[in-house]
Amino acid sequence: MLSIQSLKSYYESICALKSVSLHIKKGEIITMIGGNGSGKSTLLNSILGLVPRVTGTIQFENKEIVGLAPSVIVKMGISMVPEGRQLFYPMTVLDNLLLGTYSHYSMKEKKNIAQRVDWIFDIFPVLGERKRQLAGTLSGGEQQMLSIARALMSKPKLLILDEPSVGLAPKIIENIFQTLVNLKEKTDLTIFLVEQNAKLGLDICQRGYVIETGQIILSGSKDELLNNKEVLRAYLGKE
Amino acid sequence: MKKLLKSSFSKSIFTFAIAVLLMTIIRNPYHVGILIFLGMNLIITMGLSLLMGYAGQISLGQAAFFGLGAYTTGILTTKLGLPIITAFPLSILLTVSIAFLVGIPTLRLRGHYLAMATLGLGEIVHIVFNELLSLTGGPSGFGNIPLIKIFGIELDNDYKYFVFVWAIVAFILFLSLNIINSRMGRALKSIHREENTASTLGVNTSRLKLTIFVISAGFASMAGFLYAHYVTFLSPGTFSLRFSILLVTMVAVGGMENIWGAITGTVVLTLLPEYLRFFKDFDILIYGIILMSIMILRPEGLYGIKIPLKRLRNNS
Amino acid sequence: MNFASQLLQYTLSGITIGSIYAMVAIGFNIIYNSTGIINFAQGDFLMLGGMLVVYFHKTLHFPLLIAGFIAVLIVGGIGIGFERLAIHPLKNPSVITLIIITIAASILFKGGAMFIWGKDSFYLASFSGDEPIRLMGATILPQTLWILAFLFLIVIALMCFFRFTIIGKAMKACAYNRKAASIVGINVNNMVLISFALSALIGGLAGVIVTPITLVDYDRGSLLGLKGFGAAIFGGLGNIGGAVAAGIIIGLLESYSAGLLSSGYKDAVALIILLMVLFFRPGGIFAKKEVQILKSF
Amino acid sequence: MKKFIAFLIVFVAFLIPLSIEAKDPKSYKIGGVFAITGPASWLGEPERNTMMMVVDMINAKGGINGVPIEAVIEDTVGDETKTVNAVKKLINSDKVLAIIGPSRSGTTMAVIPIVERAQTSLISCAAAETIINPVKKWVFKTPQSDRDAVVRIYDYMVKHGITRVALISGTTGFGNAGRGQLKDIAPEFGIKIIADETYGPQDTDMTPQLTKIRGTNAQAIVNWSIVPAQAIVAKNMVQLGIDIPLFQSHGFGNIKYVEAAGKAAEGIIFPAGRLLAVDTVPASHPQKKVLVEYKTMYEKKFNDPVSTFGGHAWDAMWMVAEALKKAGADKEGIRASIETMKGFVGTGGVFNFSPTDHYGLTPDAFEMLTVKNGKFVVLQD
Repeated sequence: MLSIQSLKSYYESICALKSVSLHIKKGEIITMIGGNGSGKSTLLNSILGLVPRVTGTIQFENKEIVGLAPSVIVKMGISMVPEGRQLFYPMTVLDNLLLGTYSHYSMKEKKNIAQRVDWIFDIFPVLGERKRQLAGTLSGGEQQMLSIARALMSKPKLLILDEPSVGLAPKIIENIFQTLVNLKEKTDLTIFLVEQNAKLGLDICQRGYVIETGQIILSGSKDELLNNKEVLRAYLGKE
Repeated sequence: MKKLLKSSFSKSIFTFAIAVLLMTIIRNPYHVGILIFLGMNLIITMGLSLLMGYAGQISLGQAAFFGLGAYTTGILTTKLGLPIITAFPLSILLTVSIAFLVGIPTLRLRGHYLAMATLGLGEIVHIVFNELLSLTGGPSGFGNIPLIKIFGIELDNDYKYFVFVWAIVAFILFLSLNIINSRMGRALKSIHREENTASTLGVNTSRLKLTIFVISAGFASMAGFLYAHYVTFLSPGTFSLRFSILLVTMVAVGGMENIWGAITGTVVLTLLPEYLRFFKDFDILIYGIILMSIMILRPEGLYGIKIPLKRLRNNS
Repeated sequence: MNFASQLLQYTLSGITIGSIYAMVAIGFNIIYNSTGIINFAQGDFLMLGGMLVVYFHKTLHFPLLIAGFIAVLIVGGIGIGFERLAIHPLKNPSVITLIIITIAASILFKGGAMFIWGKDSFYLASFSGDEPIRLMGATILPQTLWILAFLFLIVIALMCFFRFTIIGKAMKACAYNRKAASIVGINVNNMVLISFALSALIGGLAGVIVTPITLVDYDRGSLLGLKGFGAAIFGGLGNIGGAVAAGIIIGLLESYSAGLLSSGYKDAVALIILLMVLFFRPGGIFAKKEVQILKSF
Repeated sequence: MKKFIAFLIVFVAFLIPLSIEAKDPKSYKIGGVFAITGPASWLGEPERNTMMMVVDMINAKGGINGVPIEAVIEDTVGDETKTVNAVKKLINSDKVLAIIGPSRSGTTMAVIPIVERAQTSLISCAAAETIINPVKKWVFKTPQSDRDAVVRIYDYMVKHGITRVALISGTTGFGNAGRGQLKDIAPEFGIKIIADETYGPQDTDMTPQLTKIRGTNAQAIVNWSIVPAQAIVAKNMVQLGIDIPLFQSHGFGNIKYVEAAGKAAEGIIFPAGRLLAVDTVPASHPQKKVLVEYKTMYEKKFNDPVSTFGGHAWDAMWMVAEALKKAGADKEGIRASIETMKGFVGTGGVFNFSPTDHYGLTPDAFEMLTVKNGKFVVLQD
């Protein structure tokens, strides 16, 4: 579904990614783990077309997307839950969701969008209760749910999540991750999860990657990674 | 430190020498006159460059400080008959104190709000020039400001005045370069980059900003003093918002990141209208187009364009 | 004539001037909202609107309605062209660069207008006559009612636009969080374009309806632009309702101080109060609790 | 350092062309400095047009003593610094024999020290009394003085029993100078100033000031201004229902202001040179011929109604031509022959200069005009 070949990205003349290659198949949950400054956010931003200087190829459903505008990429079916949630805080929950549908909004779609909103409220009932509240007034966990919900509004084929667990209580994280797994099972959604919290991230995935200083240093199935010594030592805190 | 001082000193002397050399080549009082105004503009924009480029603050009221310097010395020498040597420090002192007082609340603001506040202060000063009829003559202005006498030489022609003005330009340049290279200058740069980190590093940002604001006002009043005793006539029109905006434009067109940028911008925008005289009524259009093109094609400013130097090296 | 009706007259005069400032301030806010730019050519949109309506109505003898319509459309087009030619090509410009560009644009618009129409002042007959409406000893011109009506319509239309349409919401989204806007697939560049078009349209429309009161010449935009900028700041940048209220407050301040204190210092009085507000309530008099984090240079 | 050197090279390169001087063809060079653009452009434009027109006329007839006149005209934008530069350029680069302009009182005051030092005659097109009072050796002016305009207005008021007057003036050099004269001379005529309001040149509404005036018992309003905003004063008066007479200064002498004020302009009384009401000047009047000639020529050539301001340049240019005829390319000679000029008939009046009078006109140069059916006509008492 998504295939990246020797991708390089520059951030203000610093090379933040050095030749990254990876692939994601339809219906998978893929987790990428890596520490601060390892280049994971740059990678995600590059996929979405938010980084101006990128070389290499990114193919989504066999179409080249390097150089396309973010609005086009979103319309093709990639949706991102950004790091730090990035909601429109002074707007209501409902407005945030509506803006999630921006890329294929039209008068004809109105009914579908209403259904979509109801569907979201089924998944995250708490958002339905607070749909008229301003996004900025929600709790951290609710904001994260809203951010995911907003990304789901555009009917993505591939959902990218950038560290959704940051700053949340373990209980809430578990809840959110469980929701993701359920979602994947019910729909044909593909999920690409980037996490610093390796345990949680790897638990729900089929395959995974480890990124360090702009390079992929490890890849393999869930079990391979969970049992890898390096991973154990560096990310799971076990000798 | 000694080395730094030496280099900024030599640069200042060098600039002065070039200017005087130019004057002897250009044997035309009119062109020398333009270079005198250029010198005055440079004095103001160097201060503004410290404020904009190094402290990261904007001032749309610099013409007011220029005017305060000019009006104070003008009024003191004509209405009160004080000698220029007394009027000079008083005019700088008054401007600097006013800058200090208004700077305290103003510099707490940022961005567009700071722009609006300085603009408002400038306009208030302008209105006062217009309305204090008994002192300033109001919109009609007042004249007969005496010429400067220095070591018994009256600066009664453009050549003498040129040397005087450019000596001060060199001095201000020397001062500015030293400020930039000092501890304060480095601290300022850090304010510009990241206000929050600098304040956590123990740099008192608001005091530094205020200091630079006051210094830039002092420079402007110095230019005002020079203006008053050169033109010998003052009216409020000279010290309007239009001029403040022009000054900011000079700094931005040349490049804010560096004092040489401000100098480049000032040279270009002061002399450009003289070249555009050729176009008569079109000049304002062409001026606008040139200004806009510079900002679109080279938003970081004119200074440091590499092409001329490379070409030069290839040729030699 | 008694003091009460004098006061009433100052009030009505203040509202007249203030509603003009408010119109300009709205334009400032629309562009600021989606770009963070203060467009110093905003006053010139108004001037162009006035010049064009005079040209089509009085020189080419189009009916007023059509002339006004064409004038507003052309100004909108100029706004679009300005954005595409001067703002769009820039990659990551600094705020100061953008300010200088809008100043350069202002010089260009003025120069162009002077070149085409010369330096004279032009006037336009009031839409419904000059017979003043009397109100308890004070008077108000019918044209003022036109201005107020249009101001009201513009504010309502904008509020609906920003509250109920997806494009309006997307524009607001760009203002709140540009990155997030890109992430959900909003084309930020298009939003900037729309904001320039919209604010040019409103500027042009303002020009058409205020010309019978203010007259118009190529330099008419400068002062009105400045006052509008003041009103936009006073009301809190980006706050359209605040801009309208602030515009009218500034008009009232000027009018009261001209009438009751000194006409020479009327602008100074208004400015001093504006500065006081800035010093003690940065973010404007109507700033909400969650004051926007100010952009800095 | 590399950047620094590059900078210096650019700096010097930018300056070098300044040192190249124009070649001198055989002609009499006369400078003109007018506010052709900027906020006072409605003054400078007709002045520039007129000067060019007169120069063309003279050259078409073979110039002066066989030598053509070359006009070098600079735009001051109404700004002092630019004017100082422009006058220096004219004197030092173009080496003109005399200068006409500037258009505004403020800019004129700014350049007086320069022409005095450079010993070049300047014939200003600005009205303020202070330009020629006290007398400066090299400075003359052609517009009628604001003082004389005030005298004519007060004369008229006294005759019609008006003693309580409200002032309103624009905050420009012109407005301010007139305001000063109005207040100074009032006691001589037994006139009381009971209100003194001002407005900015760009203001769009003067109803607050006029409301304040309405609250007084003034018998007439005098509006002293030269900016287009003066048309708004008339409109605002109508709006407020103020029906006492409105007097304007000679700065109202442009038919476009009447158009801008519309019906509100009807009945405005103001002093002006006779140029504006040529049709109603009797044929026997000494100025009639000059006025008709200038008006028809200007309106034919520029397709624009004539204004008194252009007339100032007309008078100045013909004075210079007259002086050139006598003195040739001799700056002191030109000055001396202007100073001794007597009975020069211009659009502004009949000038009689003397070493103690560089103005040359009397209050008679003004005619009281009024607006009737959108036209200027001589006021019949």
